[in-house]
Amino acid sequence: MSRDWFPRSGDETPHEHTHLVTPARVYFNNVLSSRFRMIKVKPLRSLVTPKPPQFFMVWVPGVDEIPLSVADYDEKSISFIYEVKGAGTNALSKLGSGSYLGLKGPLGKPLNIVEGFSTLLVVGGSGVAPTPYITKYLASRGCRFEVIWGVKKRSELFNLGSVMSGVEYIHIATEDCSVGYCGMASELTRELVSKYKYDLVIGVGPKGMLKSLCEVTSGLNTYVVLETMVKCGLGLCGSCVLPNTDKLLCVDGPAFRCEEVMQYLRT
Amino acid sequence: MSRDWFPRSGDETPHEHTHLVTPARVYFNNVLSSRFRMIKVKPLRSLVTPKPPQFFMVWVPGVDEIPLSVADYDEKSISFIYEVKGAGTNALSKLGSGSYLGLKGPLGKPLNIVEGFSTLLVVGGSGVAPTPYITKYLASRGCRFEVIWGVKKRSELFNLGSVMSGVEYIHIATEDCSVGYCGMASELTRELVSKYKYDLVIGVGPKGMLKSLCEVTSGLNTYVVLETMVKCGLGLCGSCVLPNTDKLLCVDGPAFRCEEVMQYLRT
Amino acid sequence: MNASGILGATPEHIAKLASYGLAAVVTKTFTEKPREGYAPPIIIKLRNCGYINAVGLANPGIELLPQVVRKGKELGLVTIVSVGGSSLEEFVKVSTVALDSGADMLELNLSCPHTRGYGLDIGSDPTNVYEVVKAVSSLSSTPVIAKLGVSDNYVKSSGKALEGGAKALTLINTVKAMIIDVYSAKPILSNVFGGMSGPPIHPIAVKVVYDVYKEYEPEIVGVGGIVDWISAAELILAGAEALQLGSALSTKPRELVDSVLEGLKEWVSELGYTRIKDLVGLAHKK
Amino acid sequence: MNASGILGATPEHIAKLASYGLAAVVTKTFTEKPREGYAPPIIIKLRNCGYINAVGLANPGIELLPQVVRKGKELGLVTIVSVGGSSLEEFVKVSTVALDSGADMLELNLSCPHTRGYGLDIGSDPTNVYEVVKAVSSLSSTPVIAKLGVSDNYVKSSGKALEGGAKALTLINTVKAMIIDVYSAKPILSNVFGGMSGPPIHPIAVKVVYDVYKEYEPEIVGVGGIVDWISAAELILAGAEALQLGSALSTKPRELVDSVLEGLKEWVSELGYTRIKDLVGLAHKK
Ligand SMILES: Cc1cc2nc3c(=O)[nH]c(=O)nc-3n(C[C@H](O)[C@H](O)[C@H](O)COP(=O)(O)OP(=O)(O)OC[C@H]3O[C@@H](n4cnc5c(N)ncnc54)[C@H](O)[C@@H]3O)c2cc1C
Ligand SMILES: Cc1cc2nc3c(=O)[nH]c(=O)nc-3n(C[C@H](O)[C@H](O)[C@H](O)COP(=O)(O)OP(=O)(O)OC[C@H]3O[C@@H](n4cnc5c(N)ncnc54)[C@H](O)[C@@H]3O)c2cc1C
Ligand SMILES: Cc1cc2nc3c(=O)[nH]c(=O)nc-3n(C[C@H](O)[C@H](O)[C@H](O)COP(=O)(O)O)c2cc1C
Ligand SMILES: Cc1cc2nc3c(=O)[nH]c(=O)nc-3n(C[C@H](O)[C@H](O)[C@H](O)COP(=O)(O)O)c2cc1C
Ligand code: FES
Ligand code: FES
Repeated sequence: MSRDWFPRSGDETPHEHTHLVTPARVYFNNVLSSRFRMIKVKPLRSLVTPKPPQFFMVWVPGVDEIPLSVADYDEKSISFIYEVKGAGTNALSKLGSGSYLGLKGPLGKPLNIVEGFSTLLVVGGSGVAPTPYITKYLASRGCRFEVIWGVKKRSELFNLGSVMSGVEYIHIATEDCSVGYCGMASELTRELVSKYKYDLVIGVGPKGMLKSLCEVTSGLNTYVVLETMVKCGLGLCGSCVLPNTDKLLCVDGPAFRCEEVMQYLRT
Repeated sequence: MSRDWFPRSGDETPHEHTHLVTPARVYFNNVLSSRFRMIKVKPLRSLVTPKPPQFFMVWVPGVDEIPLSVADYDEKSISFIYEVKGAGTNALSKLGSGSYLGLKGPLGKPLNIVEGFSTLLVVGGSGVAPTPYITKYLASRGCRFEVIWGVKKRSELFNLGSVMSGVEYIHIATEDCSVGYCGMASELTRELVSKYKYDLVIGVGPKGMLKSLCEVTSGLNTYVVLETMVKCGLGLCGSCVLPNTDKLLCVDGPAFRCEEVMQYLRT
Repeated sequence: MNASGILGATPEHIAKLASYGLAAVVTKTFTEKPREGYAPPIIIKLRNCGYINAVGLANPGIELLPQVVRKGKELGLVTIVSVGGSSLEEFVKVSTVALDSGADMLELNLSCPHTRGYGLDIGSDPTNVYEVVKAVSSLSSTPVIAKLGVSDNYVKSSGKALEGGAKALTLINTVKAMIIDVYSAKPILSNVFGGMSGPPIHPIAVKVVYDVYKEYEPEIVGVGGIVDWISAAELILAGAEALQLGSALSTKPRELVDSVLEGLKEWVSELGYTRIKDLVGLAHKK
Repeated sequence: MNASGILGATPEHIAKLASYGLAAVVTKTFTEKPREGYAPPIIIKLRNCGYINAVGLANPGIELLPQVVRKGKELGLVTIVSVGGSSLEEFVKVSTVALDSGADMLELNLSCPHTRGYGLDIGSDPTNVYEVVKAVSSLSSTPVIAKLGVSDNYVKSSGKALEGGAKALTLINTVKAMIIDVYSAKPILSNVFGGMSGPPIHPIAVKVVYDVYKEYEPEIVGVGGIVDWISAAELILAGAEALQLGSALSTKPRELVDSVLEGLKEWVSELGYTRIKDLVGLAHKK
């Protein structure tokens, strides 16, 4: 009985640090493309190392707190790729170098990536945000991987290689057929999975794309990274619940097996 | 600046555990002699290892909390030798095996005992209580040592060897001359220090004895272990202050160099 | 059981709570109309190991309440509906819906510390407490629990709640607090203030439970800073018969529930008792 | 400076406090007659990193007060006498002795939460606060500080204290709490209840300071759970001009004082300011 004399929520376990708001200072906050920006910050105390597709609640002081996936991380800095949508991301885009923000995380469950898995990563829309960190992680686990990046139009693209290391091959798919594969990322996926064998397929992007992805890879080991409204990130408020399941995105996700969420994707 | 992001009083450092009241279960609680009893308890979570002459505040549930020196300690148990004086020690003497009490400590500063020091330990009255643990510690530091134990009358004596390991020689001094040296412990000390060389002299006992001890060992490296009224043990309440000094017994003591406290001993 | 406000606003939330191994569930506090609640940040951890929240009573309103209750009963859980309101009428309206939906008990939230007009504004005035409890108790024979927080008058308010017909008291809610980020110099919660929960408030909860038990020996549901069996046991000794887990459910909830239950079981037998009931209020024995 | 009750009852205590590197000292709360205080245990640490105490206002009474003040002045410290009382007359009597002894300021303890008839019983009633502060302020031009605690009325009480002539407010005192040992099933403090201090009450102190600053922008001495420069900085941003260290002085006090001061200095310059004063109340800026 003596082992648990100290409160479980003592600050000694790394798990618990992840619920504090850690101050961080902005290094830079740049435009990547017509659609995306990237912010790199220096946390003022050490963070628990995130594992993809974990995310942070990024607090823009006095404005909002928004969930953003890790785009890159090393011992001294952490980066996020984001799209300006509403008040929160707009305020974020205004933070100049030297400003402060707050980071709560890493939150969510890491993907179970087995050493040496051959992996197909399919990203679309703002799903490109976590791509650099997922590929970095895949590389560090000795996984061969290919990336399919689907966008609506050419101007959304940026040089993913410049923010990403170890990428073996990026298939670009544009809906307006201006570059690369002409069509949806899921269509290209269908072609690839019929030709090659992948141990793991990961999809990040809009709900529609993920639904198609689950369909075209049915029978494979596919995980999809979802987005819902995340308000607390701690499994307490329930705002991130996936309708018709007992899953909370912030603690059970954001990655789920297709089987777990097919019903949700269909709605 | 990031290193101290966590509150200093986080429970991760051993220092802080020492201010909690740790529950402990009584193994036994026996009579040693006409004057002394010994209680051995099992702490229900691990304690910080005490170093002599550190003490614990021993809480007798619902009755009192009293300072007692460590008489013996190992990873599974801690023992105290005590004399029944008032309400607190009386209630303590009533605790049967299986009862619970609380331990706050170890408190106070450890003595700085240098490896291999030849040491003379002079104890009188209830000063015998910490003797077994001091000698155990001296032995573990490779120190040769002798013990002078002064009592008023023979019946106070008990077989110190039975609760103590590694004692090389005990000089008994009785005021009623019934056993051993006839006279006060301080007188015997005077004789020994004139004949032999000691790197360290430690005195534990009543104020009068310690005053004499400081006088007869003047010029030597002598520490005396004092008693005052200890109410909190944490340096906050001030009840243990040594009059006319800025020393708090509970945090600066209970051992002091003769020079530091001569003025106090004279009052 | 869980403390109100930890999930419990939708049928899905009830299913999630059920998966933690709780014997009973308490819904999020329901108000008549749906409430959006505050913008994030709404809950964060404090450096003192506690949490602070200002959710703003976000809930889908009475229209969804029947589904939530149904889910609880379907899963075989004792289902307690937390009822909120800014007026006597609202309390009665929400309670009526809860009763019609088959709630096993009602818990009146008279103590939310960070939503103006709701909760503590009512709960710290003993006369209000009496009226609300009385009105809701007289609706049916379903047990009504009054949830009170810390205020200067909690002993009096407790007495009034019992007088008004409350079968039990839930003690305590969160404690008013605030956190400021020292770099941006801004309050972190979007609502500026919030309610503190977790270990920092536990010794306050113990005192409140002890005081109220001493005065009235009512049935008490203890809540506030339970993070392990020891903190649970303290509340039992102070006088709590049942317990709720709140912010601690943010970390390995299933394991937490198991280890609290197991720890309490061991403790009861180590102290030579057979049932937890024998230990309720034992700290009052001289 | 130290918080009242951390040493400060004898000249020796003042010397000890001086050795911690504090710029000002506050005495233990003095009452007219000597008070023994409660039997041990009087102060213990809580598992939530806080402390709980019920010392019972142990102090040697006004006869020894002049010596204590003299020691402070001798050591070149700003010497603040904490004045206690269970009646208007007692407050005036103790204050008179303090003033005659040359105290630089008086701090009226209107908020001790665990000694019946003293402190919080007075401080939570704004009318009492007004009368005591008014009576003492009119004795001389020496600045009078009113020390208040958490209660439902702290904003009102603060206003009344300022109206009564207080030059500043010390916020906050300890928070009522309790700890029970789960093995012996007994409350640990001999007084059963006590006042909680340390990290658990810090977010409460921040809120109280913030609320009171917002309402009156008075000079505030912030106290409650300061354990490092960050907790100190938060209170400054909320509105505190000066700070007191309480239970944290139980652990390496000299190092604590140094590191808080150094941390604050770095912080002020990191944020691009030159003086702490520029940061007082900054969290209120939109
Ligand atoms: C786990 C996760 C990871 C994400 N990672 C990224 C990323 O790396 N890059 C990126 O550009 N976007 C990401 N998003 C989406 C991003 O969080 C939203 O675009 C952002 O919250 C919009 O906030 P806003 O205030 O600018 O917009 P508004 O539409 O004004 O948002 C208002 C409020 O709604 C909430 N909200 C709105 N949309 C979403 C949404 N899709 N998900 C969660 N909350 C939402 C916000 O928290 C905000 O408080 C992620 C979302 C989730 C759930
Ligand atoms: C650092 C230290 C170590 C000690 N170690 C031992 C030991 O190992 N064995 C032993 O027999 N005695 C020891 N003592 C003395 C022991 O603490 C007292 O005999 C005991 O507190 C008396 O308590 P009581 O309630 O039985 O007596 P009472 O006289 O009724 O005591 C009433 C109150 O006064 C306090 N008090 C009375 N005398 C003392 C005293 N001398 N020191 C501190 N507080 C006192 C007690 O805390 C108690 O709350 C030690 C004292 C100190 C300061
Ligand atoms: C995120 C969150 C939301 C809460 N919402 C409610 C609520 O809607 N109604 C209510 O009565 N209490 C609410 N509370 C208070 C809890 O029920 C509980 O009283 C408090 O958190 C103390 O328990 P804890 O220390 O175990 O968290 C909420 C607490 C938290 C942390
Ligand atoms: C041991 C102890 C004794 C105290 N005695 C007094 C007192 O006599 N008068 C007073 O106004 N406050 C007293 N207090 C309260 C402190 O001055 C302070 O308000 C409180 O401890 C909060 O600060 P902290 O969290 O830094 O400890 C005491 C606190 C402690 C821990
Ligand atoms: S965002 Fe609050 S539970 Fe997931
Ligand atoms: S006993 Fe309280 S300061 Fe030493």
